[in-house]
Amino acid sequence: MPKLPGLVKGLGVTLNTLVRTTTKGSNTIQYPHEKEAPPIRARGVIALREDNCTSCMLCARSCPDWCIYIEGHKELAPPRRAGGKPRQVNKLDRFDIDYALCMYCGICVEVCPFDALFWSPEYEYSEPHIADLLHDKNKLGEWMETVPEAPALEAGAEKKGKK
Amino acid sequence: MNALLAADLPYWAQSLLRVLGGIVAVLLPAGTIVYVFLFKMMSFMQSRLGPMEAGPYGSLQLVAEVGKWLQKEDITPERADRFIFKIAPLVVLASTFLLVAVVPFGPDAWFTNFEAGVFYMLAVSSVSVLGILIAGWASANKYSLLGGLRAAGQLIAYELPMVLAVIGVIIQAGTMNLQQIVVAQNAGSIFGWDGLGNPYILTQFVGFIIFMIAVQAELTQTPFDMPIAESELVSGYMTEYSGFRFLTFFIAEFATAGVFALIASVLFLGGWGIPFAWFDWSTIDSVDDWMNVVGPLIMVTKMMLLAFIIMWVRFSYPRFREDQLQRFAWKALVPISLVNIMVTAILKVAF
Amino acid sequence: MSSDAPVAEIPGDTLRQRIVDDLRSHLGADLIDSVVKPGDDVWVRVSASAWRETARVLRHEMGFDYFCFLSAIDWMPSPFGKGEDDPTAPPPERDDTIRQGYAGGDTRLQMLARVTSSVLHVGLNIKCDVADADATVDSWIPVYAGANWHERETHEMFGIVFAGHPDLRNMYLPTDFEGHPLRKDFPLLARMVKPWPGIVDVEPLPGGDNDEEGDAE
Amino acid sequence: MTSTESLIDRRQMAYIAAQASDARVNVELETEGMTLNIGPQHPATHGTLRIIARLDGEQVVWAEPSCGYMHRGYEKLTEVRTYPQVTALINRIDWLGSFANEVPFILAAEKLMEIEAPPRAQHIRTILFELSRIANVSLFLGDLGVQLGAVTPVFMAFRDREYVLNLIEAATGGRFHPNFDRIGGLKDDLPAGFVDETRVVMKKLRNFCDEIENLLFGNEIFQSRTRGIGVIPKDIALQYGLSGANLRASGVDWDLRRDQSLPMAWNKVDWKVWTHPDGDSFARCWIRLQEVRESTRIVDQLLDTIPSGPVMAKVPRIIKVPEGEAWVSTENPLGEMGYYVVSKGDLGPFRTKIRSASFNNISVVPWVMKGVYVPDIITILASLYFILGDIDR
Repeated sequence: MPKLPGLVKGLGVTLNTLVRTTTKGSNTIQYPHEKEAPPIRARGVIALREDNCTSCMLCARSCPDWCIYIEGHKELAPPRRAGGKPRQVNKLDRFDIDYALCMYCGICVEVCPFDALFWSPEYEYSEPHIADLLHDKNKLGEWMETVPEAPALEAGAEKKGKK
Repeated sequence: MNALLAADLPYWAQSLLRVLGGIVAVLLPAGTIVYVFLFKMMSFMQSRLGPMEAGPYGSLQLVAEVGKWLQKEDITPERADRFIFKIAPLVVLASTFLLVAVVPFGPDAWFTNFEAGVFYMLAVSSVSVLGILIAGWASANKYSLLGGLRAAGQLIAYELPMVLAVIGVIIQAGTMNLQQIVVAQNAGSIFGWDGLGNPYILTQFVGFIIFMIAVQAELTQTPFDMPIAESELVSGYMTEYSGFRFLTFFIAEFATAGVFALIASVLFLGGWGIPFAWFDWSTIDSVDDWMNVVGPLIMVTKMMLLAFIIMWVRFSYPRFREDQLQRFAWKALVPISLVNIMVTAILKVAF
Repeated sequence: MSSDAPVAEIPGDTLRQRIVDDLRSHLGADLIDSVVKPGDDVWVRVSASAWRETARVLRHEMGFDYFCFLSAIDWMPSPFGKGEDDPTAPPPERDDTIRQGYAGGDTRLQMLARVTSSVLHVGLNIKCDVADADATVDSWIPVYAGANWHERETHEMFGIVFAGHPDLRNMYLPTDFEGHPLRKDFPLLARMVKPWPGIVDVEPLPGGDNDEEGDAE
Repeated sequence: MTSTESLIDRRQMAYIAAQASDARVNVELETEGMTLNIGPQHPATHGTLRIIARLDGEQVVWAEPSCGYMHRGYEKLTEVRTYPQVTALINRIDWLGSFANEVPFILAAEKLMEIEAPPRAQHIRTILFELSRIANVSLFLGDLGVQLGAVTPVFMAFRDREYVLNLIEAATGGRFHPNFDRIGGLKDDLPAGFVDETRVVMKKLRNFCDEIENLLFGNEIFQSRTRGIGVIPKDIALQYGLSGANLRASGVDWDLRRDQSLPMAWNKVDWKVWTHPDGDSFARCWIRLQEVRESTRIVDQLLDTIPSGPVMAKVPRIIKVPEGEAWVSTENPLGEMGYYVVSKGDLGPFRTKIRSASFNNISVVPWVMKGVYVPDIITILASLYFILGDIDR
């Protein structure tokens, strides 16, 4: 078979794509009308489970961008067992993540020893004003609804009880 | 139609009709080409859908775009040559309107019908070079200047092959009147067989290819888009234009594509006509009046076909370098078209 | 056009030791110190006066034709730490003794360069002391033309002058920039403009009695 | 100057003369030159690189890149960060193949700590490394078309690169900045279904390579634009420290994946190192096309042989790296990327020298751009392939 000139082959490629897009549909989706589901592990936004947080400051200290602000105070809580002493617990006053600074590295989620921070694949939270990207603890708590279960692992993986 | 355009109407009404017709004949193909090819075909060739929001399937996108451009500020660079800078896009657009004036759309549907039609067509098509050159110069921008100079060099280099390619057609038709060329193609026959008439794309195939290459260069479409060359010269001579003036350039670009496709269909594909043998017509006077309505439709079909090829090539190829283009024009196209003329002339005399 | 030639052997420690010996035979006493870390890499330290000569020997006599990088190290510990100090508290005590790394050294600033042999596929880290007073060393451009940009970068970042460099303009920083950012005494402003959020600690229980009771776990 | 120097000079002069002879019809026609600033904001510099070119007509008399419009000072930033924080940071150096940036740094730290990742982690690292190479270089192949005036290839590249990015995102959680590599292994294991999905995607990528080859590389216009343009001879390439495809296009048979022993899985599979003798723009582009194909082969083979086991070695929770110095470089999508890590036994590195590939690759530009035409500037820049973050760091 004689070699086709590259110019003709190139035309063939584009025509081929034209036909394929016409018959099989395009590779793009029309964003606001239809949405792609991000994978489970996608690092979209950080959710906070406030009950678990002991304001230990680990996340704020390990954040490379210094974008987590925590304030807390100590408080007396009713004893666990009847007749025991009242416990002293750390109560969270402020937990802010500044998403204008955050670089989505996930170190805070990893270092959290009490399972208070989670990744959610949610991504639609852009704001007209940059100051609104500072999410306070209520807003971070709302993201908890969108946190999915961790995915199953590929064959051969060592099972671990870690989150 | 015949009655409408004939002398029944006063002169001013005839003129008005022609002007309106001209505007439609320029803007309608331009809009169609932009939507069908630039927006949709290009997107589909790239596995995407293109504009989908404005109107059904994005069909009103062009209207939205025009609206956007009209709103934009009309910026003139501080050091630009203001007057020339401002008229440059109009000069380019004027060339398009002058071109469409000689294109026949039907046996009686024409704007002007004069003997040296081909000659006129080739002459006014180079007016756009002037516009581009002064746009490049007046912008006071190095990229624009380079783009303008490239455009001038390129358009001049490709005028010649275009002229030479058309000479073959002129020899074969024996006339420079575009209307007569259409008739000659449809009334003609290839070695006595007149089932298809004699569209010159068959007998003048080499000429057709050269003409289309030259058109591609004349329109500064890829692979000959060095004057605009987005990745090198930002936008070439159009860099400094914004708003309405950029829109004018844009319309001119695609309107000229449409008009050149029309002209190519007149010269090589038999224009508005269908082979006369089908209806036992012999001359232009015996053509039925309904061809004045069907003719333009046939023309538009052929135009879209040619515009498809122009755009298809545009979306598939990378661009040449300026010196390669010049070499290609002078060392390949000009000699080939000269040989083509010679062969055509010999055959013409022989048969 | 892919290569089917036998793959060169992955360099071993004997080869590395041989390279050091070879270099010593060329440079003599100008090769001050050398470290061969088994299974890892080679470091040599040469005297500042032999800096260009080392490059010449390596490239023309020993076949180290591939220029990898050239830079410098400031061995002084940063006086600012990680920028995580409490601005209200007195600055903490910091160890400010200068300890050089492999192959030793006497000065705070040291040149660091690496060249590789494209045939043997073995690399060599070269160090050289840079005097604190006039931080000047010879340029490598006559030997490795590619050192040009690296020396410009080192010049602006460390303030080391390269004698014989044709064009020591700033590579990255504005022309009128003052200071040499990669020197340790140049503060990192991003860590100075606001206090570390980690300084704040949980407020104690009102009443200050948290030492006495309620610490039940 | 030495004799080599003058030899290079002569070769360079001959090269300039060959290119100049086309344009200089008559010495008398020579005019005063013009200085053209290409960039910092220019479509061809994809980023903010600025090329100052002195032109004589359309011909370049000299050209010099001016960098620094995106300098972020990573070497300084690493000095105030802990090792995990540095990993998150250096993702951003070559943002198209970001996982590949993490690997040499992590390997250097592991070398200092004298630990090694478990085999499964090494395997998955290699897979993700090659995936990020594909993600990076496939965009190059598309972008190449745009630089040369063809609009369609870049959309094909974006289309098929998307599959790879989806894979990386599914495994690591980040499309561009995975931050998945940890000292001692990986953050997590692969999610279920990753292997099957990757096999499908690799097929698509090979198909993409064929399409690009037909659409672009086979095109006569493309060939006339790239063949013989920007020739870099072997000794110049080595002297300037060009690496990766740029070096192999000049005929140097050197690939760090093959030619050094790293705790990665490349030496466990069968693949080829491609070289090209020409050293011109076409050779560089062609090598990259072949490398994408090789990468798909590597990934395919690795998928078959992932060992089971843990993905994380035993490391302390708070990582302190013992005192020492280490240099590790790997064959990244852009070329040799290496980290010279100096540790003082602290939570973070004392000094990190980041040897990025593009910095060296672009430093040859003043040499190679003498006597070329303005469009060739774009061709050469495109074929040398730089990522601005990789130049400026």
